[in-house]
Amino acid sequence: MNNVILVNLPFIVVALLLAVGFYTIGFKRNLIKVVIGIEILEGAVNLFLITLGYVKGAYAPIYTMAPKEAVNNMVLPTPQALTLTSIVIGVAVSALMLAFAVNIYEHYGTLDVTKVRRLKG
Amino acid sequence: MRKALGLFAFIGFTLFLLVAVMSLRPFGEPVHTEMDSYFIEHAQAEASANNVVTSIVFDYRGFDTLGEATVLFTAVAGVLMTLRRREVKA
Amino acid sequence: MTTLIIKTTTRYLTALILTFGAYIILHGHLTPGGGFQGGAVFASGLALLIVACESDVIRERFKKVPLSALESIGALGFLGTAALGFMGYTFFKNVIANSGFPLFGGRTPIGINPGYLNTGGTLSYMNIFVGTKVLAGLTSIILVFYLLLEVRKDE
Amino acid sequence: MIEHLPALMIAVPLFGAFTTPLLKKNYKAAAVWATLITAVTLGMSLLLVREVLIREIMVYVFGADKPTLVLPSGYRVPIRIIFEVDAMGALMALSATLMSFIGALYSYSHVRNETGLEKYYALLLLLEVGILGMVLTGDLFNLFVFLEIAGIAGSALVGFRNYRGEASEAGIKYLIVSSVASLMVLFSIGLLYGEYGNLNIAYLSTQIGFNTVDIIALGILFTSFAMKCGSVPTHHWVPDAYTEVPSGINPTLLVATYASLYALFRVSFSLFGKVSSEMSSVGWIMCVLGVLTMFIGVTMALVQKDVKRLMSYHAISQTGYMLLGVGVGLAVLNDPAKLAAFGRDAMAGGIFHIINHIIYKSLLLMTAGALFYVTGTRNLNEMGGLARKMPYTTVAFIVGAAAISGIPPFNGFASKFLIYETAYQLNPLLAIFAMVTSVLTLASFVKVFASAFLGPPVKEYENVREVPRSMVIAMIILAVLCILFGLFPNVVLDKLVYPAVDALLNLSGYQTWGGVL
Repeated sequence: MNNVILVNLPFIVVALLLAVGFYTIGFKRNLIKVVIGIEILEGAVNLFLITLGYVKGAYAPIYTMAPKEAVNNMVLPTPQALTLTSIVIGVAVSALMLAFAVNIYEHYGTLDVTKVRRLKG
Repeated sequence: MRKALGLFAFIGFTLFLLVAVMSLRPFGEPVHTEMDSYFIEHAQAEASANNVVTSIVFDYRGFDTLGEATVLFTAVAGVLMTLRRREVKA
Repeated sequence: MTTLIIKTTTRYLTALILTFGAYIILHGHLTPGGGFQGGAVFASGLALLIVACESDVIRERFKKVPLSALESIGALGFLGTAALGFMGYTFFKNVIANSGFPLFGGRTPIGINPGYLNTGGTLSYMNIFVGTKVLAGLTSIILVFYLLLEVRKDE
Repeated sequence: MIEHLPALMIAVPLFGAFTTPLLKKNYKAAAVWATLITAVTLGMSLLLVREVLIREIMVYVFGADKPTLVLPSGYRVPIRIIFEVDAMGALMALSATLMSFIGALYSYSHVRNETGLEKYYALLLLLEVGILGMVLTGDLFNLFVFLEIAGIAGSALVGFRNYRGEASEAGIKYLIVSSVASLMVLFSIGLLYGEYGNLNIAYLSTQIGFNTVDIIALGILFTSFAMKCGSVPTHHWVPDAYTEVPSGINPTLLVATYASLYALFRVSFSLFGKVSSEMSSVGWIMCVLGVLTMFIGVTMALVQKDVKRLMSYHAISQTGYMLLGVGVGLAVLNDPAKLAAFGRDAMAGGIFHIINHIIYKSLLLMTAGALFYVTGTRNLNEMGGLARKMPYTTVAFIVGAAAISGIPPFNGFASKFLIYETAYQLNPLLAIFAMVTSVLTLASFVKVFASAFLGPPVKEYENVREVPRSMVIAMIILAVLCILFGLFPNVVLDKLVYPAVDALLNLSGYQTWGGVL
C-alpha cells in the first residue's frame, strides 16, 4: 500500500490540490479568494495533464542538440501541448474575472459574496 | 447545518477524486502511446520542427491553438469592454 | 511604486527582456518556447516598463501604440497562415515545411541536429503572429488595469 | 470547395470577429458588418445541413493532405483534430447561426445608445464561433477549448451593461460556473487520455470498457455539462445571466446553453454508446433530473415580478422537457423493441423541443427586451396597457406565449405532445408531471400578458411608440417560424429531427467516421 501511494504521489497531489481548490471556492466569502480557488483548480488540472505525459527516464521531446540516448526515448509531447493551451485559457479567465471583481467593488463597495446579492429569488 | 452538509459533500468529493486518480494506471508508465510516438517520429519530416511540442501546438493540433488565441482575444475584448468608461444611457 | 531601484533596474533590464522574448518567439520551432511564451515574456518586459513610469507618461507613450489593431493583425495573420492550406490541402496544412521556400522553408535533417533557423514552414510564421497577438493582448490588459488603479488614486 | 465547409463554418465568423474591433470609430459599420457575417454563416450552415443530409456524416481532418484522410497511412489511430458533422451537429449549427443572425439584427436598434459596441459585436461573433466549434467537433480537447470560448464570450456579454452592478455580478457568476465546469471537463478528458492515449471521440468510443476510471469520467462529464445547461441542482446562474444580458444576445446565449446539452447527449450516446446496457440507468437519472428541473423551474417562475427573470425560470423548466425526452430514449437504448416503439419518438420530441424552445423563448425574451426598451423597467407591476401602443410586439408575445404553453397550432405543442405520449409509456408519472408543468406555464404567461399589455394605460407610457424596425423584423421572423413549425411539424420532423435522432443512435457510423475507413 505504502508503495502504491509513493509511486502515484503526483496523482494524489493533483487530487488534493483539486480538493483545496473546491474548498476555496465553496467556503470562502471574498470574491478574490474565489478567483484564487479557480486558479488552484487550474493549476491542479495542468499538473495532472503534465504528469500523464511523463515516462520514466525519458528526455524532453526536442531534437535540437539532444543527447544520443534521447532518440526514441522521449516523454509524451501531447499533454505538454494541451497544458500550454490550458494555461493561456486560465490567464484569460482570471483576467476577465478580476475585471468583473473591480466592477463589483465599484458598485457595492465590498467583495463579500454574501453581501453582493442583489439578484435573488 | 448547511455548513456541515457542505463539509460532508466536500469530504465525499475529495474521496471520490482520490479514488479516481488511484485507479488510473501507475505514474510514469503510459500504456497506449500510439498517437504520441507518431508525433515524435514524424515531427521533423512533416512539420519541419525540431521541437515536437511546437509541431503539435501549431501543426497537428493547430486548430486548438487557433481556439486558444481566440480565447485570449475574447478575454481582452471582454476586459476592455467591462472596464470601459461608464456612461449611463442618454 | 516608482522608486529609484525599480527605475534603474528597468533601464538596464527592459532591453534584455525584450530581446529574450523576441529570441523565444523566433526560435519556437527549435528550442523550448514559442509564440505564446515569447509573447508573455515580451509583455512582462513592457509591464516592467509600465510600472516603472508615472501614469501620465505611460498614457502619453501608449497613445500612439495601436495595441488593439496590433492584436487584430496578429490574429488575422494567424488565421491567414492557416488558410494557406485551402490551396489544394486542408485548413492548417503546413504547406511551407520542407518545400524550399526562401523564408523558413528549409529542409530539417531527420534525427538529432544543431537546429537551423530557416526551417519550420508555417510554424515559424504562426509563432511570429501569435507572439504579436499575445504581447499586444497581455499588454493591453495590464495597461487597462494599471490606468484604472491610477484613476482611483486621483479621485 | 464544398468539402471545406466545416472548416469555413469556423473560419468565416472568426474572420468577422477579428476584424470587427478595427471598426472602432463607427459603430454602425460594426453592426452592419456583424449582421453581414452572421447572414453569410447562416447561408453556409444551410448548405451544410443539405450536404450532411445527403452524406450522413461529413468529416474534416485539420492539417491533413485531404479532408477525409482520418488515419495516416499505416496507422490505426487518428492523430489530428477531426471535425465530424452528423445531422445532430448540423441541426445545432443551423440554430446557432440563425439565432446569431436574428440577434445581430435585433441589436442594431436595441443597443445603439451604448458605448463599446465594436467589442459587443465581436463578442457576439465569438460566442457564435464557440457554439459552432462545440457542435461540429469530433475531438474531446477541442470541445473543451470551444466550451471555454463560448463561456468567456457569453459571460463578457452578460456583463455588457457595466454601469449596473447586477450585470457584473451575473457575469462573474456565469463565468465561475462555466470555468469550474470546463475545468472538470478537462480533468475527465485527462483521465480518458491517460487511460487510452487518444482524444478523438469516435476512437475513444471503440475503446471504452466501463472500468472504474471510465465510470468516474462519465460522472464528471455528466455533472459538468448538466451544470452548464442549467439543470436543477445548479440552475442558479441561469436567471441572473438571462436577465442581465442585452436582449439581442439572448437568442445566442440560449443556443450556447443547449450546446452544452448537445455535448451531454454526445457523451451519453456516442462516447459511451458502446456500453448501452449500463447507460439505461444514466437515462433514468436524466429523466428524473428533467422532471425535477421542469417542476422547480416553473414553480420559481410563478412568483417572479421581473418579466425577463420570469421568462428565464421558464427556460429552466423547458430544459427539463428536453432532458426528459432524450432521457426516455437513453433509458431504453439497449432494448430494440422499446426503442422502436417509443424511444426514438421520445428522443425526437426532446430534440425537436430544443429547436422549438430556442425559437419561442428567444421571441419572448426579445419582446421583454422591447418592453424594457420603451418603458425602461422590467417590473411587471409598473407596466400596463401597452397592447394598443405596440401592436407588433403584442402579437409576437401572444405567439410566443401560446407556443411555450403548448397550445395546438403553435410549435410548442408538436414537441410537447411527442414527449407526453412517449414518457407515458415509460412511466405514467413522468407524463403527468410534464402536463402539470405545462398548465402552470400557461397560467404564468396569462399573468404576464394581463399585467403588461392589458389593463388601464399607465401615465408615464402615454407617448411610447412601437420599437424600431430592425427589432420588429427580428421578432416577426421568429413569430412566423413559430407558426410554420407548428403548422407543418411533420416536414421539420422528417427533414431535420429524425435524421438527427438516427445520427445519435447510429454509433457504428460515427465510429467509422461515416465509413471513410
